[in-house]
Amino acid sequence: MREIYKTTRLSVASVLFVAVIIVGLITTRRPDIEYALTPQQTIEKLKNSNNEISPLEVAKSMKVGGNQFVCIDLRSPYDFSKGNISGSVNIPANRILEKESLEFFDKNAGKTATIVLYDENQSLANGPWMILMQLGYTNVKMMQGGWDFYAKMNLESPDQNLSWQVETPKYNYAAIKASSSQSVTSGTPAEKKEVVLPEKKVKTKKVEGGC
Amino acid sequence: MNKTYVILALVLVLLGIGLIFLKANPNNTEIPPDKLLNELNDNTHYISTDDLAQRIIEGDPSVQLIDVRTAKDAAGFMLPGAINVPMGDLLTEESKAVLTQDGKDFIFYCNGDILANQAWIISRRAGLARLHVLKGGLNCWVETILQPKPPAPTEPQEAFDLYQARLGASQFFTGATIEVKKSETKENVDLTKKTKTRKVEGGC
Amino acid sequence: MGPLIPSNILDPSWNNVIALIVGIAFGFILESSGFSSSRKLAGVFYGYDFVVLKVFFTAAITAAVGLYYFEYVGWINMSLVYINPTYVASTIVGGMIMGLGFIMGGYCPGTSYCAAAIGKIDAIVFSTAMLVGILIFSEFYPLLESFYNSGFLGNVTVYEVLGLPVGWFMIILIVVALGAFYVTSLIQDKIKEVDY
Amino acid sequence: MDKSKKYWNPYFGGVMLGLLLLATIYVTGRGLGASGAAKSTVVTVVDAVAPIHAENSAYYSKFLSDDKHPMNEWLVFEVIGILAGAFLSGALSGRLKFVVEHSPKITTKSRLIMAALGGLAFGLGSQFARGCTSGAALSGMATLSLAGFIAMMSIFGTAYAFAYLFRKFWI
Repeated sequence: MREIYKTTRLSVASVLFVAVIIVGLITTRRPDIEYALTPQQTIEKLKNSNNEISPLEVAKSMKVGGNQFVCIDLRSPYDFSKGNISGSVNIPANRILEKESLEFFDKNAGKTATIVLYDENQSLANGPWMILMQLGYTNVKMMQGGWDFYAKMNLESPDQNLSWQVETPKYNYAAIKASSSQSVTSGTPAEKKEVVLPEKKVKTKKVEGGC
Repeated sequence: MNKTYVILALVLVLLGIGLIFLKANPNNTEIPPDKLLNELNDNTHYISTDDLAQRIIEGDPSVQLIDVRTAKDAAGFMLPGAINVPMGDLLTEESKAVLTQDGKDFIFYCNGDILANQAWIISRRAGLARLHVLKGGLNCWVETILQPKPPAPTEPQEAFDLYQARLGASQFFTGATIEVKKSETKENVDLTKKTKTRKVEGGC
Repeated sequence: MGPLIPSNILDPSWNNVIALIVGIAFGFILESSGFSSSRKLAGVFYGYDFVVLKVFFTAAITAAVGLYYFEYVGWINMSLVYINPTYVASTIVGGMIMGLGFIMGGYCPGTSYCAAAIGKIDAIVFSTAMLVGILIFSEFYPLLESFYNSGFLGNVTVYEVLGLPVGWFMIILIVVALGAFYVTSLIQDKIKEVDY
Repeated sequence: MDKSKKYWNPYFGGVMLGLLLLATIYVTGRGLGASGAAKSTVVTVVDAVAPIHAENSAYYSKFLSDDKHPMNEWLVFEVIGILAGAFLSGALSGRLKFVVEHSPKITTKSRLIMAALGGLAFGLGSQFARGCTSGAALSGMATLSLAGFIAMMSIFGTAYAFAYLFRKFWI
């Protein structure tokens, strides 16, 4: 008993299969902008490279008039018009992914000049910077302190306690805690609480398969 | 040879070649950059120190604090109930298990809010939800909650209410309540009511 | 999107219903392709009938190509798809024992169920003996356990191990399969037909 | 004999099987299988006959849990489906018949012995390889898993190696 050698049904099945794939390809919309760095690479970059520029450095460079930095002002055009780092370009934070903006970044990407992002404060510049960094722009950094700090900065007396470094602990947290709770715990150092890790629970479970 | 077989073989080869040109393994659970940027610009992912203190005092079970500082820093001091997930460990299976617990709001914090923000962005990009950042971080926590400054006498009533609430919270977190039992317990009861309508967001 | 059940789009309670439907289709396709005849199956080893190779390769490639297109299109999340774990040693030995069983019995488990369903007595014997084989394995499991778990490489795919992009690996697979189809069709023409 | 219809074009069968596999993976996230149902049956029988033994055994206990009957298993339902589907196909094509299919050179008895030995080997081998031809090899190849390819090559390589020895049983 042999097989049927006719291929009609085979052709129909194949055409349907290909049609499904083509429909899929047509209906799917790839994102216009894609990440260049994987999350893991992003973390590596965060850990291993210096991603911040001190406002002092920027100010000094501006004073000399060098072209070491290309400053990007992420604030609104209104704020920008009221005052900015001289020579900076205004690209509001919500527009950095627009075509013209990306073209601008592309144009400056390979150059030696560092693109410096600043906003009102550093936290606001951090988001756009993270996005651009993950899109693969390597020479982009953010300015510590932001415009708030820069505007008030006095170049003649640069000793300002480096207060733009928001990530430095300003207080000894453990000591504060210990001193306030002294009356109760009579001098024991920082309270050490055992942190219990929650049970592992992955929402979408992998199926157990095979036979 | 049957002509149909030849055609079908070619189709199969074409499909295979197509797979070469398609970018391999696009991760379709990721949040695209433009959406991420919108969420960032909304600034809705921040939670203020006052709100956080309030939620902890009320014993909100959905609060899950994530300390993104280094393990060394975290060993010295952590907010109550926090879990230390240093930046470098953010993508490990273990951290993922922490960050995908049901019914929790995950609040990243660090000394300021830059690191926590970065942790937020990486986790959010991976598609995780209900993530927040403690605005101002621990520095702000100390300034507003542990060591609140009294408002100037010219400030409006709300500022004083807020100060009272912060004083209460301070006592809650530093554990000094026992010393000043009577007056302070009353204060504690009061603060829940007053802070509900809080408007002033003093501090950092 | 997919896979529907692991990503909780479809309730897991549908599992058994789906299993039944899938099984019916599976059985129907296998039987209709001639997998219920042991002599037809064994033909692949003697060159008089290559149905096993043709069906097997076509199915694997169709599914694999479809799967990776589905992934690209975003219909399926491959990280949720079960990729069987690789235990090199025990898989090779198990495969060898199964190969021997294949050439002796002429069936594999799935096809033996098909054949049994249409009344092949040898298939009924085969599938019953299979239970005994599993029983033997289970009883001797304490002795075999360390071997059973040796050579674990994780749930890996071939192209990851070879370090090739999926597309290139797929092309190689397709070309190999098409070559095999062509060669076997030549062989089959030369070899005397076996009547069964 | 000629009343029975012919088998499908094998490539058509292959494409259909491939599409079924694709659909199965799309819905359930896993491939097809067959030998797992036999394993569940063995576990159930052993559990019924010697429950204490089953609980103490390192292998059975893996598949026994309090809240789920060992037969309440995806693959068991799938195999029930296979039986039904094959019966349906056989009935539609007029292939339903109690026979022992064997080469004219051997007796029914030796065919049955070989079938039994083959089944035994398959039962044993499928446990080592964590799946049979459909579960490990076919579904494994569809997801391009290394285990699938190793299993496939190992099964067919061995079968080819021993084919000459067993030729009189088939040709």
